[in-house]
Amino acid sequence: MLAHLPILQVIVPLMAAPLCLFLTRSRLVWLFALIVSGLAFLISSLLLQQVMASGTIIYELGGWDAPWGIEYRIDQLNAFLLLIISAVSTVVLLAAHTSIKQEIPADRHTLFYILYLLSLAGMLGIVATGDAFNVFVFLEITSLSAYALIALGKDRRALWASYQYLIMGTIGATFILIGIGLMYQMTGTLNMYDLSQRLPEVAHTRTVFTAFAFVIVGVCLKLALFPLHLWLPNAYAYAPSIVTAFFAATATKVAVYLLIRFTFSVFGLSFSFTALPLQMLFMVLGLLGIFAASFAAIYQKNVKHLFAYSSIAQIGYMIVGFSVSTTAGLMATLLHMFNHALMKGALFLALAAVVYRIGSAQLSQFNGLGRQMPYTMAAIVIGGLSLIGVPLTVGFVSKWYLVLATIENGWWPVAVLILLGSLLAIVYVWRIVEAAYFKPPLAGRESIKEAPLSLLIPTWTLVIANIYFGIDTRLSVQVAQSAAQSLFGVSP
Amino acid sequence: MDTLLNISSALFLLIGSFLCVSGGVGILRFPDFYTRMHAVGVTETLATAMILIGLMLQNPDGLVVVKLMIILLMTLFISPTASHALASAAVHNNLMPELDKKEDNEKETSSNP
Amino acid sequence: MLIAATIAILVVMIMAIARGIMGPTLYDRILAVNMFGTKTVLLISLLGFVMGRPEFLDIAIVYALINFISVIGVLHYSDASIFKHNDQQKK
Amino acid sequence: MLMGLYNYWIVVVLMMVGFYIVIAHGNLIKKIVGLSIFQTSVFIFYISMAKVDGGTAPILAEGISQYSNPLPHVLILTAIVVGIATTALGLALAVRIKEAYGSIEEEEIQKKDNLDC
Amino acid sequence: MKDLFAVIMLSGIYGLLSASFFVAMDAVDVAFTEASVGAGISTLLMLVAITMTGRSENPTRHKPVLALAVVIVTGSLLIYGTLDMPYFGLAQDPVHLHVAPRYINDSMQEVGVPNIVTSVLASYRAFDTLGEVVVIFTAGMGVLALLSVVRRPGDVARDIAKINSLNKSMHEEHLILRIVVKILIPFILLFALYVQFHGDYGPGGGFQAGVIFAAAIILYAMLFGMSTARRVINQSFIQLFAAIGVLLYGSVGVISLLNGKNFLDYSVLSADPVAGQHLGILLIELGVGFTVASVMVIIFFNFAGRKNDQQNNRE
Repeated sequence: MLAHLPILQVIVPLMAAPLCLFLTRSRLVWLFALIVSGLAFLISSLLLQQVMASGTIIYELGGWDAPWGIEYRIDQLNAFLLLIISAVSTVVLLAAHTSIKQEIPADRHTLFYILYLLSLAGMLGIVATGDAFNVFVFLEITSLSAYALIALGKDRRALWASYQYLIMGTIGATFILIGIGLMYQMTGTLNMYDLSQRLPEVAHTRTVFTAFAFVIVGVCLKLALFPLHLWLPNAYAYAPSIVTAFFAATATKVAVYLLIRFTFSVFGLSFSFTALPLQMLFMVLGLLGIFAASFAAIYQKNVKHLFAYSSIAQIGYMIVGFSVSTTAGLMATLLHMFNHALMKGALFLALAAVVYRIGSAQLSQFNGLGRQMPYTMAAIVIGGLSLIGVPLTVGFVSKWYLVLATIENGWWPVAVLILLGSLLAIVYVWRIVEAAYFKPPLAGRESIKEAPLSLLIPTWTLVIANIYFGIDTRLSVQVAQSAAQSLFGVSP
Repeated sequence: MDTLLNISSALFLLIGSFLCVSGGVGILRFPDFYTRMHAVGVTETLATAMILIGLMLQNPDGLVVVKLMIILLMTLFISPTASHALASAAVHNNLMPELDKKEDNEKETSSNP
Repeated sequence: MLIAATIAILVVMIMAIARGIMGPTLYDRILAVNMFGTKTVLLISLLGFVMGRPEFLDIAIVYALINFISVIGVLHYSDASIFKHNDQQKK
Repeated sequence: MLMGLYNYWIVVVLMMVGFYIVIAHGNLIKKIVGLSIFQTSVFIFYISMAKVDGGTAPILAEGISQYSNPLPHVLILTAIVVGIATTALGLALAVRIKEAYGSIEEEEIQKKDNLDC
Repeated sequence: MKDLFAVIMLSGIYGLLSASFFVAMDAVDVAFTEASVGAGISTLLMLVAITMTGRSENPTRHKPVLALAVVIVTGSLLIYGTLDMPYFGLAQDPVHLHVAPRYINDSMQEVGVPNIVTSVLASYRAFDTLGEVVVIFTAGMGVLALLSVVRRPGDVARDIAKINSLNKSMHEEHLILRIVVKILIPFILLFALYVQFHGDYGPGGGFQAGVIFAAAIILYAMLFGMSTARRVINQSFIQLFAAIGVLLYGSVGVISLLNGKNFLDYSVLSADPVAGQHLGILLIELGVGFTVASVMVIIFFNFAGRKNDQQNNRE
């Protein structure tokens, strides 16, 4: 069975989703989904191990060889992403049962798990596949289930947020479709590896340039890169807490992955960074994103909104690392993807615990929670420190590599701006700390208790991971480094 | 025999096209909904039948003729039903034929001497 | 002859679209769509013969069906109260 | 040159009409109609690149050697399904929004949202 | 145009037109699908939706300048991109030279199905099709999550009362329609089956058949009332059916896995690889048909059911 791991990775959650309909009780469905997600995690760690040991794995679906059939091509980058997604999904699912009991009506529980598994399968599918059109199909599986999941939120604004996301997401996907069509027209193939072989011949044509532009814009819409980010804050703020935790930690990573995959692997480094002033463009957009979103975060009244804006800022860091376009920069981006998933997962899970107890994520309701829910608030504080980039947390590691990469490239001002951006993070994290620890509890709120263990355990799992990977950086750095090197074609 | 088939097929197609066009003129030029519907409803079935028969004569191959027959049968069923449903819905919702508005007609005729 | 018939049908389709855009009542539009649909059925059958592969008439059958269903659907849902109300207001 | 590309240009115009409806109009249903026009135009684009002059439909038959390219057809079959799925979900959302907000106009919803905050 | 009804009618025409264009471009399978989906199902869904959301658009101004700018930039970029495109219809375009020739020349020996579109769809790129089925399944689940109405205990009794009153009034309204539809429905279902199993040889296949099948049920529901239709077709049953379709498709793949071949490699299904391919295509098309038909019905029933529920609440 080991040879079939790449396909099992996707097919297990994909087939499990319809099976959920046959299970009647909510608890049973939850357990089933949890087991499936855990299985996916197991598979992805095995895959990573295989890839690190023996290099790229190629799996031909249906037994047809590559440009004719669809192939799965797992290299270090994919395996790393697969691991992040399935790990976060498993931890988040642990907390799901308790949290959704309050936030979603009981008759929708089974549907929730089905959609959750589908979006998980979709993301894994996007990452694992080596076929450009297959990316589009799985992108739509993820997106459609995401729209429905977000719309399950209690607040009516969840519906509106989901609708906006649907429009933006579909435009993005259609742009990607146009881009793929143009590429196909010039080369006659859809397979990514084959594309990368055949594109250089026609690289000078205006059609390929257009294809590149459309793919990039489409991916950036999904990515919520700075000027195209408008759908994200509301979607994250009004979705059920569990959904937010899952998507904040994974969805944008998948989009970043697509960006990297298309620019580096498909179009090739030399084309991507000469056809467009991509380096400059992404650097500016990334920095603008960091600052605009951080400032916006400071003025938010809702903590979910606050962290959603902070996510946009963090995407800015990833994009800056990407724009450096050296091995070191890319490695910083990959590390930050991993680390950001840990941070945001922990933070939004802690928020889920808060929402579970007080029913809202308004900052004004946080007063005095530091004493009433000490473990939850401690988790938020550590996550916040990690966002800022304090040493001994994962946030420090990735920012360190990012600053190193920019300096290595001689971009001093950028390095300074990155540090300034971190200062802004201090401001918004401080606002939460201030409310939670230095203000007296609200009247009538004295009886709030600590969140139940079923929420605390997953939260703290991620918090501890935050600290562990902040101290012992061997695993993450090694994988990120080899992935970055393989993208640049340097053998490690 | 072949020429006979060809000629008759062409004839059927010609009649069908003519009926189609006349229906088209009707839907554009007639003054109100009911007359337009009359124009379409009357020509449609016959025109479709003519063209389909014309096509059947073109190709005496078994399966194709059967399929054309099915289409023909379905049109014979569906067209009048749809027209009926449409008209009855219009009447149901108090859409009046314009013939009742005599003044309007007189005005129009008097303004175009 | 086939080509001539095809052109004739295309002309009629344009006329139907014109009526569909002009309106003025709901029923005119439905009529136009219905007519457009039946003409499409004919067009597809003719195209099959023009291109020399007439075995794809299945599509024409589907068209006829779908056309019928959508006319029924339109009528069904235009019977809903909201439409009546609006139409009366217009008068 | 003109003859070789004109139909791509028509497709581009159609696409942009759909795209314009999506981003310029405030009515939620109309946005979805625009979206489906946009997508359908992309389908037309794919299908027109599959056409080979003198070719016929890619269903094997005796005595025919020139076929049009089947691969874009396959892709578009999939994409049509994706399109209807998106449309259905978008409409469902619009219905729910109407129930929750009493309106399907972007501006009014935005106004009501600002009141909520 | 402010009247949404007209907008939807015209978009239906657009669907029909593009479908005719697909026929002219030799894409018969696509035309088949586009006709039943673009002109049929999606128009119907939009209609049901506007009966619930209101028919006219507000005459409020929108800000067209920015939108126009975006559209013009995108459009001119695309036009710019077309300049270097290979010309339309030439047989030496790269599209026709690289991957496609193998499908056209060898699929008969390798898969053994005359319809190349079917063999590419269901065998060479079968995984895409699995994704497609899952997409439609996702949409069904999403619509359920958004629109499904909890049935209260009194509802069944009310349904029965409604059916009785409908049966009485049946002789007055829609009599002709109902009779014609009653005659037609068996033929439509039969035709759906034909499309399902003839997909190997002509245009058609699981997806198209599913849509036609669902269309027949929708037709029934429209003319005989949702209450009647709901008694004929059980909601939870049809949800399971949608799941079974996906599972059928997937389990064909799993069988290949268990036999030591790659996922969705059908050659293991039979001693003769080509026969195995044929069997595999048959099975997965069946899965597609199941899921599509039941999801379409689920979507329509939930829209219409929501509407009925709104009306009941108003009463």
